Amino acid sequence: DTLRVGMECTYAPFNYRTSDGKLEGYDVDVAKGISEIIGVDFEYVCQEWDGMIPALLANKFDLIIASMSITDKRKEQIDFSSPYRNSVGRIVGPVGKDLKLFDDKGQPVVGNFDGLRIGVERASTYFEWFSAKLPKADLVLYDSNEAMYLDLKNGRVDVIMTNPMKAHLSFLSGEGKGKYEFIGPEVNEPKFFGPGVGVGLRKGNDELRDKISAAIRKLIREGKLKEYALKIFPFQIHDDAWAEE
Amino acid sequence: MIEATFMNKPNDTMIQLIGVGKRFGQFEALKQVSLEVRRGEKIVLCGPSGSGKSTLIRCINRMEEHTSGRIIIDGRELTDRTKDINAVRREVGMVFQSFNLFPHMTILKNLTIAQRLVRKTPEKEAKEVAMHYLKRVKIPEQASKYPVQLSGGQQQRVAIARALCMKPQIMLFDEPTSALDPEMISEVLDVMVDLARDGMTMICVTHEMGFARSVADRVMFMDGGQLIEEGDPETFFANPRNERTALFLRQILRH
Amino acid sequence: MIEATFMNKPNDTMIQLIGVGKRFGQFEALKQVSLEVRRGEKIVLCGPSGSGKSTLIRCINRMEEHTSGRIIIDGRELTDRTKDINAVRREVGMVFQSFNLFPHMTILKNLTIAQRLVRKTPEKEAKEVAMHYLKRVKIPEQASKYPVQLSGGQQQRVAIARALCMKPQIMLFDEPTSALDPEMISEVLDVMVDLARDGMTMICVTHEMGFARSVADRVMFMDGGQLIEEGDPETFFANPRNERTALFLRQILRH
Amino acid sequence: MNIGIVFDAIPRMLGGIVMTFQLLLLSLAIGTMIAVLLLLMRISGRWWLSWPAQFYTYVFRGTPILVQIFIVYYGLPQFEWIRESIFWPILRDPFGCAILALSLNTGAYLSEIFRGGVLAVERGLLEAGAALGMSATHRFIYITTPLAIRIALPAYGNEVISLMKSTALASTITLVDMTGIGRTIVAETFAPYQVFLSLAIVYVAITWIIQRSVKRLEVYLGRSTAR
Amino acid sequence: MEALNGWWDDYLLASVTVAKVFVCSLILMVIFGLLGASAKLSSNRLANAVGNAYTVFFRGTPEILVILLLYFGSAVSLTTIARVFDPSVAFVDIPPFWAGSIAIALVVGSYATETFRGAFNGVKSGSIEAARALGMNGLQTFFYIRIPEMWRIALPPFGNHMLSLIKDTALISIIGLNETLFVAKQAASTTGKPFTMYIVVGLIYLGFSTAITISVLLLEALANRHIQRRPS
Ligand SMILES: Nc1ncnc2c1ncn2[C@@H]1O[C@H](COP(=O)(O)OP(=O)(O)OP(=O)(O)O)[C@@H](O)[C@H]1O
Ligand SMILES: Nc1ncnc2c1ncn2[C@@H]1O[C@H](COP(=O)(O)OP(=O)(O)OP(=O)(O)O)[C@@H](O)[C@H]1O
Ligand SMILES: [Mg+2]
Ligand SMILES: [Mg+2]
Repeated sequence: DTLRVGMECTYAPFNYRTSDGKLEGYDVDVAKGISEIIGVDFEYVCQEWDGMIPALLANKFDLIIASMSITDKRKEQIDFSSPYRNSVGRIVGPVGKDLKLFDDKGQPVVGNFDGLRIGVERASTYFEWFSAKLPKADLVLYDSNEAMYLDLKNGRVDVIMTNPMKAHLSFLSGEGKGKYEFIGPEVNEPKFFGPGVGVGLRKGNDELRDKISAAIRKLIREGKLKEYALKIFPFQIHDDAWAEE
Repeated sequence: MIEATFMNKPNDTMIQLIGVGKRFGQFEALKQVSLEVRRGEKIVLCGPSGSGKSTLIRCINRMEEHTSGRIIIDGRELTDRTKDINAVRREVGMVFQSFNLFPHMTILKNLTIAQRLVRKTPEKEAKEVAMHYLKRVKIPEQASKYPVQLSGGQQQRVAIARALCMKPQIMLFDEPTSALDPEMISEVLDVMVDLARDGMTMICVTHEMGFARSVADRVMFMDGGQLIEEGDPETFFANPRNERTALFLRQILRH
Repeated sequence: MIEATFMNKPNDTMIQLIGVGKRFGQFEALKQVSLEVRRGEKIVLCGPSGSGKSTLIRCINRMEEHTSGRIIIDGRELTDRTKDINAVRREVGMVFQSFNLFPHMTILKNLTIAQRLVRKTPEKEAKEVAMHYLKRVKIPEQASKYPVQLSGGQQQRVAIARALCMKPQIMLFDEPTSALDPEMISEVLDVMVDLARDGMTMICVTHEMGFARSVADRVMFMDGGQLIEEGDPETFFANPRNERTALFLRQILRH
Repeated sequence: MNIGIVFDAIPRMLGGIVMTFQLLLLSLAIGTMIAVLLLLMRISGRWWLSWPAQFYTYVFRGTPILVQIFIVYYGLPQFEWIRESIFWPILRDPFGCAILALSLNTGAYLSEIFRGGVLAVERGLLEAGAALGMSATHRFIYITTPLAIRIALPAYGNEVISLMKSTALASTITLVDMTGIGRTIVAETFAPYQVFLSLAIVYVAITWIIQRSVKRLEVYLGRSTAR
Repeated sequence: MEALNGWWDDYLLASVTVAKVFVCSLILMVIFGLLGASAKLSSNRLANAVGNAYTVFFRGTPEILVILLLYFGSAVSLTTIARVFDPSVAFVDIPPFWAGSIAIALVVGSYATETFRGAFNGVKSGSIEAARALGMNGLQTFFYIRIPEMWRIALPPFGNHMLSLIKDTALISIIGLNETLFVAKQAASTTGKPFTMYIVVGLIYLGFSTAITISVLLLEALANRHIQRRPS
């Protein structure tokens, strides 16, 4: 018995393909861990981000393990397991521009976003956040994260909002080093970003969902998640409290 | 003319039209045409463009269905029944103005295909028949070429040979030389004269008056879907009785 | 014939060809053709298909470039220089087998466009000239129609009028009636006879022997790219000296 | 199926129609100019003009438009010197990139269509023009061009429709044309069926309008050749 | 260029996928085209309407939308249909390979419909009349006269349809089919060399197009061998 798992395959370091064709990354490790515990083989399907949920609903695959944050809006359509990774957003922009996008309380300063072209992924939590908080913002929508870094570098957008862990690793410590930096604090509002990142599944599969949630808790308890994170980052990217039911 | 029909032995009458009409929607292309052709007779049909000459001979092998009157070919009446029609068509060969050879087949294949499909003649025999008629039209050496590789005159001779391969009792010609260059006309007419001498029953739409003079038993003039005048060639050309005929003949003969 | 040239006053010689040859790649379409046409002379050119008749007259207004020999039109030799060519072409009108009227222009526009572009005639005058020649070919009432709305014979008469509007010294006709229905041929030939009577210099490729008899000063026969025989019409048709000519005439006149 | 989604989606997607038409008309105009240039190069009779034109056409007709769009948008900025060139303001802008890729592509197709039209003009008519003493330029302007336009018009109409459909690919490089908006709505509502189907119907309607206009133009231009 | 190291095998594998999609969609395209043409030529009004609706819809809709519709929509509608017959069915589904192949075959098939229809009508009526006059029946005329002639007329536009098909395969990357453009996207994000990666895709497609063009030219020469005039 196998289950099909949808992911982007271009979202390093969480899920991506190496030049020799292997899928790697934190999401992939988590998936493998779950697969071992519940005793079901996984098969991976690559899918562009904006079609991820429609594809799951259309039965193109059975699970989403693709760094998808658990949000209320998404929960109207699909179910989530308990979280396996933190979900936060942060703005990245060029070094040395004193943009003052946030006030002392960490809230966005609406006027200071005027005239900025802001890159976000289509159908992402960041997009939701902007739509709600800054409906007038000039958003440029991307199908993939990497295209967004390219365009930031090429000057097609002024700032982007993205996952800070990913940005740190794939961009700020690489190509963007010295030229780009985080602007403002981490944005972490559960209303938009949810309690974290979970495994998505179609509604009505409660048994499977509970099995997966249990598996994730087991991974936390056994320190596996920490191990996966430390392969990439110098810190863990989950909350140990999630191990409790 | 209908009266006259009953005087002949039926065996002698090859083609008989009784009050034949043909409509295309509102338009009456043939109006009450009656005509009788004896076995071995040669008819030349002339008349201005649009007068219904093509329509008339196309009704005779049922390329068009007549809408009123009766057509009887060699004792068989043309009706809606398909079986009969293919039987009749086998007896009636037709040669078109634009040759209508099958462009994707060699000359030999053009001549054998219908024999094999329609008459179920075995391959070998079909080829012999084909070569026989190719010799008759004097181009046996072209057998393996494709139609476009032949001159117009040669193509028309192949078309005649193709019709002859089906061993028809009657041959219909619809302006067989009008798409040809002047020099090629005579080579086709030669073949037709030759056929005429052999006693084939023929109806030929043509404006080649030399040909009409030398082979036609009767020349007929059509206008507005009707047979206006007929006669033996000499009197027809010399003394057309009808006004319209005279005008037409003057126009095509003047220069 | 070259000797004879020097006997005439140059003014009298309208077209002079001296040993003209034309090759298409390997193929020699014209071989050493020499010919002299006096002002006002009417020449009818005949011969089998592919003999080079069209090529010959097309060389005369340089639609084709001859590859050897000399062509002199009204004292101007045809060479590579473009300026000269357009000057010569203005003196030489040409009428084609397939009319070649400009389909997107009215009849009047067909007749005025070249006047305006080439001769720089003012609009009003060009229209007057056009109407004059349309009257001459007897269809002034068609001026505002488009070519497709006219019959073949009318189209060919427009083509003649179009050429005349440029007031050429010479008219070339390449089988002007062979694409026409039998009934329309005479109306075009009438116009050409009329022109001939007016003293226009004409070279006409045609197989209309009635026309040749009534207007040609000389009839010439071509075969295999060469002028084989010439003569005045009566003797040419009655007593062809050459074997090939006789054969050809027998073929086109027999039926 | 939730029909309400459709009623919400259609007005929003129509908001992208302006972008779709901007893309269509601008790249059609530029593409037509490129095509005329290529046509003149090809019929010039000079190999050093005709060969490059042929090569251009071969490359642009032989590769998918989506790949061309990606090369222009994502590919070109790989090079420092492009980012510092005077073309950068155009290439920086996704709209500029889309216009560039679409015009280059449609130019190749249109040049073939124009060439077909020019070659289909009856030789006899040009000869008649020559026999009347008209110069080569006059013949090209007064005989070849008007007739070639008539002949090429139906094919040109089809290419306009192709181009309109290609503009939908602009959504892959962040432009918010009708398809871009449609994809965003799908990402919000997770109702691809309803949204894409209504979007398709909008495109079919535009196609129909283009077809009708071209037909009318054909009738208008062909009035002289109708009996 | 060294950026390409390690990606060659991915491109190769992806090219094989492209070829597979091409072959499958080609077969489907011919089927859709012939069905469409028969529907449009039929005297049945319903068939006519269906044929017209088919061509109007698929010629007017961007390929990318058809692909997305089929990929996401097929499961919804197929499942609904399947449940009518067997309520226990959980999900019916078309994988990206087939969703993509069917989608582009539907689009190009709508163009082929017109080609086939035109070719049927374009066979000179003279040949057909001659066949009838010789007493050949409808079926014989169809197979011995119509089809061989039609094939010659339809071949050049058919070549163009094949080129459209091969180029449309690139769009299937959007629904995640692992073909060349999809590989290039991944490689571009890993190596940061998008130009290099996409140019390779362009060259691969140019190769495919060239191969198709040459094959069509050869086939045309074969089909037209009988209308080659004799050298004069
Ligand atoms: N299939 C058809 N549908 C409608 N009208 C037709 C059809 N076939 C022929 N006609 C009309 O019937 C009339 C007679 O046509 P037909 O072809 O018999 O004339 P024709 O004497 O052979 O003329 P031509 O010398 O030009 O060949 C014409 O007016 C023609 O327009
Ligand atoms: N552009 C060309 N290229 C090659 N060969 C040509 C060309 N034009 C004419 N020819 C050849 O030159 C020869 C003479 O042709 P031309 O058209 O002058 O003959 P014609 O006497 O006018 O014949 P027709 O009565 O058929 O019009 C023919 O064999 C023809 O094939
Ligand atoms: Mg007729
Ligand atoms: Mg000629």
